[in-house]
Amino acid sequence: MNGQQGGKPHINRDHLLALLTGMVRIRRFEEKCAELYTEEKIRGFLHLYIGEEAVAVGISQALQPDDALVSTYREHGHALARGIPMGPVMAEMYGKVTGCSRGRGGSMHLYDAAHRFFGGNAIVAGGLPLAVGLALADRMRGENRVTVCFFGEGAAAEGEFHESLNLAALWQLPILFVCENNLYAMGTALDLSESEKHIYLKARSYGIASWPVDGMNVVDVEAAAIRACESIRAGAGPQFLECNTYRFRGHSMFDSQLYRDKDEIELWQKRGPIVRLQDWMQTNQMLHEADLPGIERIVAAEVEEAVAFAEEGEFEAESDLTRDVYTPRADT
Amino acid sequence: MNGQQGGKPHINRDHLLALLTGMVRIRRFEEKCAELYTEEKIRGFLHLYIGEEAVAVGISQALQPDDALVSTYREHGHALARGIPMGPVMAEMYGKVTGCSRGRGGSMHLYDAAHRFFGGNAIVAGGLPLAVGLALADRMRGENRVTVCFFGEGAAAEGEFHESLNLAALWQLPILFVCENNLYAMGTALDLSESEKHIYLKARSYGIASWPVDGMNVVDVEAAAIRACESIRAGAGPQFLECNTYRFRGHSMFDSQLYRDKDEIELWQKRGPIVRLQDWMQTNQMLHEADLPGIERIVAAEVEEAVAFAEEGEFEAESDLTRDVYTPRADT
Amino acid sequence: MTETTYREAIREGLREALQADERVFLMGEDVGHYGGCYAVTKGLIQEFGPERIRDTPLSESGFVGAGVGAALGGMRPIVEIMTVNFSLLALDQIVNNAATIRHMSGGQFSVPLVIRMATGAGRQLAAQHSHSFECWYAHVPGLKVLVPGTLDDARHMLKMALADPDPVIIFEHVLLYNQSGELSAAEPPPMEQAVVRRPGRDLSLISYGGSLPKALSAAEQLAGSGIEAEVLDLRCLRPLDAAAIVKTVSRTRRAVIIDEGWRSGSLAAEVSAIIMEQAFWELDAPVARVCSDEVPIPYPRHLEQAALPQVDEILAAANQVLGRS
Amino acid sequence: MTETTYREAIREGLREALQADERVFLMGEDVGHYGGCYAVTKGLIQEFGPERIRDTPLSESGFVGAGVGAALGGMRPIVEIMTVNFSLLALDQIVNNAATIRHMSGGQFSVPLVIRMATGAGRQLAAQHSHSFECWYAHVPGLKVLVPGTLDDARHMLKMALADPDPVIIFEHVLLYNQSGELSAAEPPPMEQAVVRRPGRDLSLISYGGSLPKALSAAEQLAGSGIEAEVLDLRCLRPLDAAAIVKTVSRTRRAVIIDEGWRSGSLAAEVSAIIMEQAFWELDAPVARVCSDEVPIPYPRHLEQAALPQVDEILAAANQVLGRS
Ligand SMILES: Cc1ncc(C[n+]2csc(CCOP(=O)(O)OP(=O)(O)O)c2C)c(N)n1
Ligand SMILES: Cc1ncc(C[n+]2csc(CCOP(=O)(O)OP(=O)(O)O)c2C)c(N)n1
Ligand SMILES: [Mg+2]
Ligand SMILES: [Mg+2]
Repeated sequence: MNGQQGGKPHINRDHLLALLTGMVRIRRFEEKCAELYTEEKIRGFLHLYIGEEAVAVGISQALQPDDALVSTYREHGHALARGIPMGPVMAEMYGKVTGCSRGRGGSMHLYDAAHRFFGGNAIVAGGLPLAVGLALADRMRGENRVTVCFFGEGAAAEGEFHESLNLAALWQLPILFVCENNLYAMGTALDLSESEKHIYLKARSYGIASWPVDGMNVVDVEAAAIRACESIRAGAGPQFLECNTYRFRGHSMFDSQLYRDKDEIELWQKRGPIVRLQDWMQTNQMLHEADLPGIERIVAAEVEEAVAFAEEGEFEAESDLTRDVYTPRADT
Repeated sequence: MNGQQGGKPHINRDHLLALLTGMVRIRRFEEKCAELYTEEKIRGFLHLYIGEEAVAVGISQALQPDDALVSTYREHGHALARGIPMGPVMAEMYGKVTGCSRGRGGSMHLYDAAHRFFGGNAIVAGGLPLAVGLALADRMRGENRVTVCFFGEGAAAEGEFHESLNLAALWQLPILFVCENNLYAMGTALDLSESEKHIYLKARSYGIASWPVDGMNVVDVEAAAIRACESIRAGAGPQFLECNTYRFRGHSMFDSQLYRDKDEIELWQKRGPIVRLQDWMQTNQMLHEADLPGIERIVAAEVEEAVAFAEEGEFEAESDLTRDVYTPRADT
Repeated sequence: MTETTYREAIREGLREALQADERVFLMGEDVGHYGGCYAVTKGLIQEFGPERIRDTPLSESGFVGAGVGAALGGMRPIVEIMTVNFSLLALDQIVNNAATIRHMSGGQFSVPLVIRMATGAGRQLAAQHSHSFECWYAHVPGLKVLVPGTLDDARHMLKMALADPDPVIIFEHVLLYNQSGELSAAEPPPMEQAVVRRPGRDLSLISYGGSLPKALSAAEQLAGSGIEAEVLDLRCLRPLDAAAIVKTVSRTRRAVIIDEGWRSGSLAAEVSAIIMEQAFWELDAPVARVCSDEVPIPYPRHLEQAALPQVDEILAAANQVLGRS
Repeated sequence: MTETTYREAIREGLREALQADERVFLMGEDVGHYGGCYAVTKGLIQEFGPERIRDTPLSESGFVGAGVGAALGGMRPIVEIMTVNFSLLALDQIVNNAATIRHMSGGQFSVPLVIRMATGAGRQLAAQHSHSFECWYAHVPGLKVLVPGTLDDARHMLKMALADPDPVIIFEHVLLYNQSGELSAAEPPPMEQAVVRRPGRDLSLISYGGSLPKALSAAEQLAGSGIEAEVLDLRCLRPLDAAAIVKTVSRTRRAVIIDEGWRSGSLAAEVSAIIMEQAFWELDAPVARVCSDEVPIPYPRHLEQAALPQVDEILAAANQVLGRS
């Protein structure tokens, strides 16, 4: 666990426990979602983040409350790590009006104005131009804020990736690109989708400062994120992190995973971000016996509450169907 | 004039005269077009290639009759260098049915099946995916042919550029990308459009073999094209040439050129591809006194004939307006 | 006659096409190793190999344009766009190249390209995955647009599309994939013909694709109350079979058009305008449309269903057109 | 009252907007140093500087999406897409983000974005530069679509669009830019209202944008033969002012719709369908459409003009609708 290199990682016990808790929260939340999916409480596409938690938790350590986030359809982890309360996130999955998007978006479209969380975009690479615009607004308004933009390695083949990276670099915008390279875009292995397999090198070709990061190591991610955000706030322009990670589950709940071996999955699971931090803390006497059960207990309670919150929520009235297609003029 | 480096340039007098003639043909043809435009014989957008002739003439030296070409709206030079007769090209500008696209396309949409000339594409970067597909067809059919794709440096910012380069590299397709970097996209200087100003380096970031070429030196272009096409025919996959050049005229006939200085234009005109080859040949005693007047005479006659051909042609009957929207079923 | 599903029927059509003509190949996101987003192409990569069942990177404009180029280059590509939602990223290639090159080149080049895509809502996939843009494609000269709404059409329209020398877009409604039944022995009529799926004299229900089952089920219910509705399946949205539309309306004198697109600017509007122009004097009542509400389709089932055309809305419209409301 | 052109009127609108609100900026290809593809933005970069008159690289999806993001981030961007033809490359951002985010986020975020683009044919720019896709945009819930057809609207609609909290698309027909005349003293009515440009009792000519002058000139000619045509300028294609359409048709009982879009699936079809639904019993004759022929617009002037709606076709349609043919 080499959390020290660069940046300002806090290697103390409390902080590591917080990171661990953050990852466990996402893991248990999503395991619950999978369950609820088979119970048909949650419908539509459900893309789980299980295995990739270190990225969301690591990156979010570097962010200030007024920074902005733009994410994908695989965004539960980003939303939770950002601090959107679990209840409204779960209620959103249920499609309840108490959801963070009034239930309109479901799993793929979490939004939260209070946390400057701009979705939940389900068009691959569609969020990147948005993030460029948010960063441009900050630059033009003189706000010293960061916009973080998450996307998968599959997005790197899209034209919108290219156009966005060029704009961000050309205009030196305050934006942190985070590529979550989990090796597959649905069932298409990176080998079949990119001539250049190192996405961070692609970013460098736009003149963007860019590094690979061990996305299974939350401390590494945190360190890289802190360093990158400091550079951005100092005016150094866009930064790019390729976080190498792996999803332990299928692409969505419909995936029969014909395209990869069980062995490969197991291998990666052994390097999973949660076990890895646990093991390291144990080895270094930083994990007390009661810690894990304690975390699990707290998280279980939170998940349970979130489910209760979701269950209790109402569905939006059918008469409100077309509400918010346009903004009432008084709002502005 | 360092025509020797790499490839197999033919540095003998006859060949150089042929290159010179090729460039003069394009120059005089287009000067005539500009005239005809002010006479309102030619309408719509007219994008002149004047100043860039070395690229078309140099590249075309490397091509076989069954190679394919995909070009842009600035394609008169490519069409003529490829061997499409001047008459039908001029008639196309006139919008006559004797034009190489029945007059339907005009200046921006020259097509010619006999020369495998696939347009004349007026959507910037829109021709690149097409070229990828033509090359893919050749690969799948086992044809050892090259597809040449021309575009400007402005196209490099478009998503379609990115998607196409990735596909070509990933699938190792027999395609020669030729970027004509004339420093401006309409009035937008390269500095304002690309974070990476060396387009050939962008191509390398996809793993494509790629070089900068002095696009004002026809022998350099020829040498680079021959080398690149040999590699492609040998199965080395896509190749990329960034030909550095300059357009002496405005973007189109509507351009008032507010965005650049007269001085800059004059500087480049001094390095113009035609004067440059002339000077070099003169210095090296390869240009006889009668050569230039001879070339000009032949070219003038050809241009005159082309104009006469265009003038004589009929306009397509209005009743044929919707002909060819669909293919008559018997055609296939 | 064999029991099959819409999904399998399409797969059979693909298999047959790949077997029949070496120049045919399939290209798109996850058509190969994954087996297709909607499992339509499952197993084909094992049978035909990765060259002909070609997984592409996420680059809709790139690979659709490559399909156009490959068609120009002598192949017979079938390009799958995972869903119509993502086709927005490829519209430039479809409109400016595929649809245009034949005419613009003065007839020198044809583009024998088939593009398949899933369309429609009903699976709670929310606002970015529930579009119905068939009408946009039907607006573009140079394209042909097929909307198989039955097993037979799912099975056979691909072959017809491949036999066509010009670009053909095939829309497969996501809710039809699991539909099962038996294939007819006979091949369906030419792809550009609308077909009466249920004869009737009192009223015409005009529909296509994913809405066709709803129209048929409304017709059943109307029959229960003594109303015989004729159901016309458009099958091909470009060119539209105006003659068939005029014929059914001239017989029944009343019509309801059912179309999952948003109402304003829908395909249904075009059908209505055609009736206005060519059968106005035959009408006993204004033609009605049942379309989707004008809202980005929301995720929760009750709101999604509220947004989409439903059988009870068809019945209400039918009753209104019949003057029974 | 000052003599001005449509081009200058738009430029004045831009200048006023940039002066009035610091958050307003203009972004697009060649809006700055070049002075705008159609010279609309000439001089603005000198006045407001390159940050606020921002030249972008050729990357329509990128900079339109950046406009959406900047709007979310508190700015009031005006994005220029050089022409509607190139907007095909940005449709994903317009449909899936700009139009959708408000509803999909449960009303948390609005996208106060204005997109301007040139549209239409008539300058011999051939098949890839002569589209009229207004009807596609008018199909999308979440968007508003303005089509200034007069100097006054050219001058004032931008301000109305910027005052609107949601994404507004403004289409400027390329043939209008050189139109000159005098501005009225009064501001035009709200942007969502259709306006009668010429009153009449015998027939309604319904049109918008670049076709409006043709409709007016047809009305002039009809007046010469004693027919008083009412000309309704739609002004806003989404939402459509159905009440105004019904009102004029109810008065005249006959209507011709003039629309430069290709006929099948045109905006005109929607207007016709609205009349069918809401004014059928008022009609004395079927409504007619005058649209573009269904062909990629060809380059030569005679063919281009043959493809586009013309005054004589409007007259023919009017006569037909009047039963005078
Ligand atoms: C433009 C577009 N094309 C296709 C899809 C369908 N799709 C959804 S996710 C996905 C794979 C994306 O892979 P990646 O970017 O690596 O992210 P991951 O799912 O691995 O996190 C695909 C093909 C889509 N949503 N948008
Ligand atoms: C997608 C698209 N956007 C914008 C335009 C308008 N346009 C035509 S040419 C051009 C400049 C292209 O510059 P470059 O690629 O460098 O080629 P050059 O004209 O310099 O040869 C622009 C902006 C277009 N035709 N297509
Ligand atoms: Mg991935
Ligand atoms: Mg250029």
